[in-house]
Amino acid sequence: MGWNLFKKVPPYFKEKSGNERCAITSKERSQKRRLNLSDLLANLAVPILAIFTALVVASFAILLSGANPLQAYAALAAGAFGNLDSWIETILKTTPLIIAGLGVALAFRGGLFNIGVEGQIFVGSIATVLVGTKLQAPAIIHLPLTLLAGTLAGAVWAAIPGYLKAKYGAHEVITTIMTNYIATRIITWSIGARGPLRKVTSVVPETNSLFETARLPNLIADTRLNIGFFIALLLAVVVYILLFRTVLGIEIRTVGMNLNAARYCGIRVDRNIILTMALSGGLAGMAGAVQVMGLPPYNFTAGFNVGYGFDSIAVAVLGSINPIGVVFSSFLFGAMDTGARLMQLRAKVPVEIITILQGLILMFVSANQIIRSLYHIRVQEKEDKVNLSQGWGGGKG
Amino acid sequence: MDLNLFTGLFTLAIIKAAPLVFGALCGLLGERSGVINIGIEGMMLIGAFMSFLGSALFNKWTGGLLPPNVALLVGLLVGVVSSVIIAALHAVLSIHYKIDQVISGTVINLLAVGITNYVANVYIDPTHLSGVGVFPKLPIPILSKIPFIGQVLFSHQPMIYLMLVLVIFLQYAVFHTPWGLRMRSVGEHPRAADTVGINVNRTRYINVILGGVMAGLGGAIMVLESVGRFQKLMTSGRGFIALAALIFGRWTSVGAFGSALLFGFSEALGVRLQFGDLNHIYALVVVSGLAVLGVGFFWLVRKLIAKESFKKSYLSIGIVLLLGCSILVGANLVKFPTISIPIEFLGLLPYILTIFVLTGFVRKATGPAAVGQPYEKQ
Amino acid sequence: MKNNNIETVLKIENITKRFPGVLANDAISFDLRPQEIHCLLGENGAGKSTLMNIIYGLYQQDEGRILVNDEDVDIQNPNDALRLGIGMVHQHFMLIPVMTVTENLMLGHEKTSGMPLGKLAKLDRQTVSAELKVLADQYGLSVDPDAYVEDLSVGEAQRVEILKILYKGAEILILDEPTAVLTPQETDELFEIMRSLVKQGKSIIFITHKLKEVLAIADRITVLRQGKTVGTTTPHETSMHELASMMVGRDVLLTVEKGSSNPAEVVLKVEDLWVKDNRNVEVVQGVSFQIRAGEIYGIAGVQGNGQTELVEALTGLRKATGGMVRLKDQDVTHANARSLTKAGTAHVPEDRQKHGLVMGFSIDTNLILQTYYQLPFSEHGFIDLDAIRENAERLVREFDVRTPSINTAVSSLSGGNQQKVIMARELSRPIQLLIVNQPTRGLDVGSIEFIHKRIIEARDSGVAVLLVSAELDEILSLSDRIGVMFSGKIVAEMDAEAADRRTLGFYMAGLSHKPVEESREIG
Amino acid sequence: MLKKHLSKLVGVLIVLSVLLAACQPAAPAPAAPAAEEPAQEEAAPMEEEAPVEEAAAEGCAYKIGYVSDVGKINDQSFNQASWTGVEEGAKALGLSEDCYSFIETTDSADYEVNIRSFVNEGYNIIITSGFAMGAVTRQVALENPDVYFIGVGQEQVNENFEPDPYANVVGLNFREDVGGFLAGAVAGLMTESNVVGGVFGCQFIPAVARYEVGYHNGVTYVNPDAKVINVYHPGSIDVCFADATFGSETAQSLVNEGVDVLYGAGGLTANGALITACNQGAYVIGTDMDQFLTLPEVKDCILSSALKDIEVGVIDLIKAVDDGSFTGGDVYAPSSLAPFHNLDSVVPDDVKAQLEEIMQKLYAGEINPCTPFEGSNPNTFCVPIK
Repeated sequence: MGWNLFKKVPPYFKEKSGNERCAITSKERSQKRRLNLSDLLANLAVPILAIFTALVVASFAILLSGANPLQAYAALAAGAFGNLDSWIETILKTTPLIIAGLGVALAFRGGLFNIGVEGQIFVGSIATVLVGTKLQAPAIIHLPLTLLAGTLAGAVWAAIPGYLKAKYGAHEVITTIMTNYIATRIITWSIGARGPLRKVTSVVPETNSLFETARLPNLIADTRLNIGFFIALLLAVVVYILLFRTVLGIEIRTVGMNLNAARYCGIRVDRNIILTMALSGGLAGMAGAVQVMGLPPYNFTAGFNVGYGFDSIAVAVLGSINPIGVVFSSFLFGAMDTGARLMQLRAKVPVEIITILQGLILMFVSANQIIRSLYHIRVQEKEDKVNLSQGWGGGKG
Repeated sequence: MDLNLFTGLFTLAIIKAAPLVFGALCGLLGERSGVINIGIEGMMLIGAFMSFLGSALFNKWTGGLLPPNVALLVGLLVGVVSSVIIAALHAVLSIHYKIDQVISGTVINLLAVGITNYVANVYIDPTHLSGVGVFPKLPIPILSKIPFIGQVLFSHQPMIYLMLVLVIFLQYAVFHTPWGLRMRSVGEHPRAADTVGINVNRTRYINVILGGVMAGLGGAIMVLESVGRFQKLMTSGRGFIALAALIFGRWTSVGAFGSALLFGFSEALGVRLQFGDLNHIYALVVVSGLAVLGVGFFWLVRKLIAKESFKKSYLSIGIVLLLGCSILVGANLVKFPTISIPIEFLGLLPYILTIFVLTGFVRKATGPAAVGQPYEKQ
Repeated sequence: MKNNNIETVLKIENITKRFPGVLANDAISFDLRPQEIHCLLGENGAGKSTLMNIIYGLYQQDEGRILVNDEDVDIQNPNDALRLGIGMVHQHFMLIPVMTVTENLMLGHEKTSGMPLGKLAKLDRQTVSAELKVLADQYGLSVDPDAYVEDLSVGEAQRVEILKILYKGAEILILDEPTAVLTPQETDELFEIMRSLVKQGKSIIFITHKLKEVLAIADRITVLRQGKTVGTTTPHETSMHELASMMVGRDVLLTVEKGSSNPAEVVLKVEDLWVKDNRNVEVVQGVSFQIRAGEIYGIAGVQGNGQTELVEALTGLRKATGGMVRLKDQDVTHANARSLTKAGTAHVPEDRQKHGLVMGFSIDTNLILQTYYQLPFSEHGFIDLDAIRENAERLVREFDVRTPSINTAVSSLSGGNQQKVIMARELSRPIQLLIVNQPTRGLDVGSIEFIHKRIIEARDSGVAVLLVSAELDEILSLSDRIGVMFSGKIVAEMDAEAADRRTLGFYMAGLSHKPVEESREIG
Repeated sequence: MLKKHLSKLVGVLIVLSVLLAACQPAAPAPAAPAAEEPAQEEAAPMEEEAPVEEAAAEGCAYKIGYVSDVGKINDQSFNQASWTGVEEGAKALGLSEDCYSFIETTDSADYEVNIRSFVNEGYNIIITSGFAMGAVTRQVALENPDVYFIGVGQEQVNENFEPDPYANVVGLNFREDVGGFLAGAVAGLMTESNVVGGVFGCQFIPAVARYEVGYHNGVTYVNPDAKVINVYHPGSIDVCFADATFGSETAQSLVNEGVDVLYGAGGLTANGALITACNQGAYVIGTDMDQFLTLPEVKDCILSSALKDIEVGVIDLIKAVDDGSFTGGDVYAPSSLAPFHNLDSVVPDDVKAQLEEIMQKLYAGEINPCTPFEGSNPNTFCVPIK
């Protein structure tokens, strides 16, 4: 999917790929070892052209609304990168997408389809609020503790479907959908008038704000930009290392690729499934925590963090479930969501066009044969392909 | 516990289940032939949207001269056709281009949400386009007179009947006809199917597209039989619940219907308990009693189907059934305190129940073996 | 269809098929006469299967033509082939496990009861299963029509395959490596069936790489090598050695040279072991045996007599329900896979793709699947890529795995090389017990030789080896002692010298009532 | 063939985008200069001069911006009402299309950004809709004293609910409980089955809760032995206003329960209920705007609507900015009933008279429409009638 600009991305082929194909890829990789520029460009060409084509197609829809596509896109760009504030907003939108997207990607690597990110984000945010508002401590302790609370809560919440799958083979797609509903409903209640977390002095269904000590420090004074983005980038690297440079990573990917082989070489599959879900959920929870801890008014209100669940799935697949790819795709989505505001404001184009755009981009990037035939790009075998739909029907055993 | 209460509950349950069932059938057709579909939500949304647009515009252009039902039928047609088009996109992406079926499903969802909201914003809202109403109720002559059943099953709007018919028909078709046999063989072992001259990809195309029809109906029923106009995001997650219902129903149409009904019922209960004339605790106890009974029967049936020796399970089944009955009886003897449960929790029942049932009884729900794998001749 | 006054029922001329990078078939010609059994002999990768798939319409040839009953035909898909009376039994069964025999039989040619509903009419299972019974009796292929394929034994499944094509009216039967998974007895049965089929007017193309079988059954033999026809002959005109060299292109030693064993202390001691299978049936019933360091203990037996479960139990993949397993002096009856590996057990699994390898992973990763968690490959939970690369490069050289690079995914390797990767992984660490299950199934002669050599080397280095194989020749040529497993028990145990195909086959078929103890005393 | 065409089009687009890029700085984007010196932007994020010049430059006496609450501006409910108000107000000031615009909020985390992006774009009258944005609006207002803010449904109070007006912010507030009470009175007087119902959006949103409680009180006030069945959507914020299907299905079961007058308050969810109830032959009552006009499907069975004169309120306040009569603090717009329209003949005169009388009492404060009752929704934060 083109994002693999890194040395030695461990090879993932789709199974049953013909000899000659693999011959080619292995050659390519040995070139990539010597990270040469032309390959980089070739890798980037497809996604860039995909995005461009998506813009072209979407421009017809914009014409429908009677607006001028070029103005619209100009506004979109200005809205995302026009000035410092817009840059900041883009980054702020990107941050939770990266973290949650990493969660989804991690689960995919382990052969699990975590649709439960939405709920895990909610649970994470709430736990963050609890620790951040009920606990008093110096920042040095309080801040990491709060972050940890959100992460753990998300992890535990995700571990439940993981456990159910490992123990009973209950399919994670159903159970995570269920846990989503349960989480959102309970949390909605908890910030209602009679809810335990409701801020007493507020007509708004919201929680108290975190103590100063539990808030993420700002990077630039008088702006909303906090260190969350760096946490996200750090996490991307951490997840990359976890997956491709650690023992645990090998185990997760082995379970994700071939359950029987995993059992054969002595991996405790059940434990691994639960752990993978927990890690995935932990990331989701942290996404929620970073949002709560990073953005004023540093609390949780109804309608907060809505919709990241499914965006994170989109960015994960768009990033070819590669931690580094996720960073790029999240940034793309974040920029569009941010820019949309100004696009609507200046060009009077409804924000929904963004969703269409994102769909098209995802389509063209994944079905890149279309792009290749369209622009006559030499065919090159796609790398590290994991079958996201594996173990869908067959369960995992 | 009076019968009317349950008549009302089950009637509402059926109505609420209908879109889920159509959605699940969409998934069924796709996955039985080996194509995962997490784009059901999107397809239903498109179906709903276009069925409204179709009926409304038709009515507008014909100046409302023709009876509304004609417009509604036109709408139904348009809705189904457009959902089929989206389904075809899913098919092309996942079968021809062999892109991961989960991805292409995600694409479908994104596009559907985007397109419907967008057009609604730039066209429907500004023009105040008005709906044509809904299909009238058509109680079936004699059957609808039957006390409980008649009210619950046979006094509905037409598409509900269509749903019931489809459920039964597909159960038959998938498991007892050449068509179904071939479909399942493609979903289980495409190469084997190929060697006996079954065109794997054509089968998959056809099934995904038929799935599109189902999803289209699922979307249309929300517009043409309940709301009467399109409202943004009106599917609000039903496509995914449908998916759950499908897997929960172990990839059979009757099973999916059953589980969809479970969702419908508990949501109906959540609404019913807000009416205020019912003791929440009492109601929940009664329902859980029913649930236990249901589980007991489910278990019994499964034991009977699977020709295992079930000496020991007989006892436990008996106990479960007995437990269920005693709960029901007990519920009517005890006087419960009036505690009102927060409404957010009332709606939770189906989700908790699903998880419970999944862990307890469905165990490893295993679907078609080749689902999710694109087929390529070697 | 049957027609005696024609020369050939099937004739192919100069068939050429190219796959990107490979020339699979290079101007192959051969013909099939009425009521003849024509053997197609060749190594794996010689182009046999490709050729047959062309005849069966799964592929289209690039050049050349096919004649059926002297008429030029164009076979676009299996339906065309079936219409022309050509049916094929594939090497890997083309049956749908979750369906019944009857359903599998009618798939593609469904019978429906009345009602002009076309594809939506009701399936007529009764009639078909009745017809099935008739067919079965006619050719002596007994099988339960209502059984689910997943519950059938390999032999039964194969019968179903044959019935399937007969049911579809095949006159020309292509049997692709049908004996690969069969025992001598089953093979003999199959040959009987084939003969009776021929008697009743069918013609058969029989694909194999087993010379004995060829000589036993063939009317004529055509040998393929690297996509070319080497020549056609008859059993009378040729010998095993000639065939072998025709097939491999060089002289091959058909028996493995191995020195006599010098058994030392007992390494593996199995006492009265009981194991259940997935359907919760006791398929290993009180098995007892022991293996000494430096000897190879071979377990012969028809597939599905509990060998698989036995091995799984010994390797920690399945819980034993009773009995005891001792490795040296420690009780490992309930040990898990990981601890057994640590204790020095190596396992070459039966299904290399399902259990032995992660197809999507590269060679270097697959080579450390058993050891990735310990030095030198990882420390403090982090893996050392250099160590892994070095290890891979070394082993690829030692076990000469033919691959463009160590980063190649194993999915793109040939079966032989995949098996070499597994052997390399299992033998590259200090072990005291080596368990190999069907180590050479479906491999080319070269790889077979190589792997046999390695197994013997392991023995000579003082490792206790448990060899489970359905290939009698393999058992006979490798083992020092042999146990025969039948319906969950070891019904006989003897020294290799004392063993021969006949007696073993005898026990394997469960025909003997010789008490086990008695035969023990020989050992 | 098609390939050719597309690549042509692609080419054209490239050229155009290049051109556009070239003339980007010239484009009247206030962001542009900022983009050139981010440092300055950083130092003083909110420069009033720049925007004002901007406004002048574009020939807009004022630039009016509207930020919706989570939801859509065409929800045939309060978001839409506010927006219509903005449009009308702008027209009243004779502003051109380019001088007013809106942003739809999709995530409550964006409230502040949305408001600020108007400020940065040089808008000088900003309307924010929904109580949830109250705090943020006040905060941004404090930082931008030269920009006028109108907060729809936002009491100008501090943490402890004490009035705390800012000079440049006015809270346009409503007594939903009064509106609901009136709706209830209509329902209670018009029902024949003595069973009336209501379908509501999110129960944790004060405005919705007030409608519901007021409605309940209204019915029981005029018709003590009538049965009131009120149903909220149990879901979270992202669905409870948007689930028309739920509303519709609920309405069906309510009608089956014998409900013959149904009141709906809660965005699309309520709309679904109204339409269905109407199709099932029940009378319906709308909310926020005169839904006879906004929801054509119900025009033959809608008795009335509990009006919040958001439109009028917004228009007046915008005018106030123009004629300088704008003063910060709270404004309470009168709640009233929409005309009976098609059903005018159906409603008996004595009913109309009674309603008239009730209205007087309400305004006189003789009735408290927000009185809690057994099991009533606690989310109503009613302020005592002045």
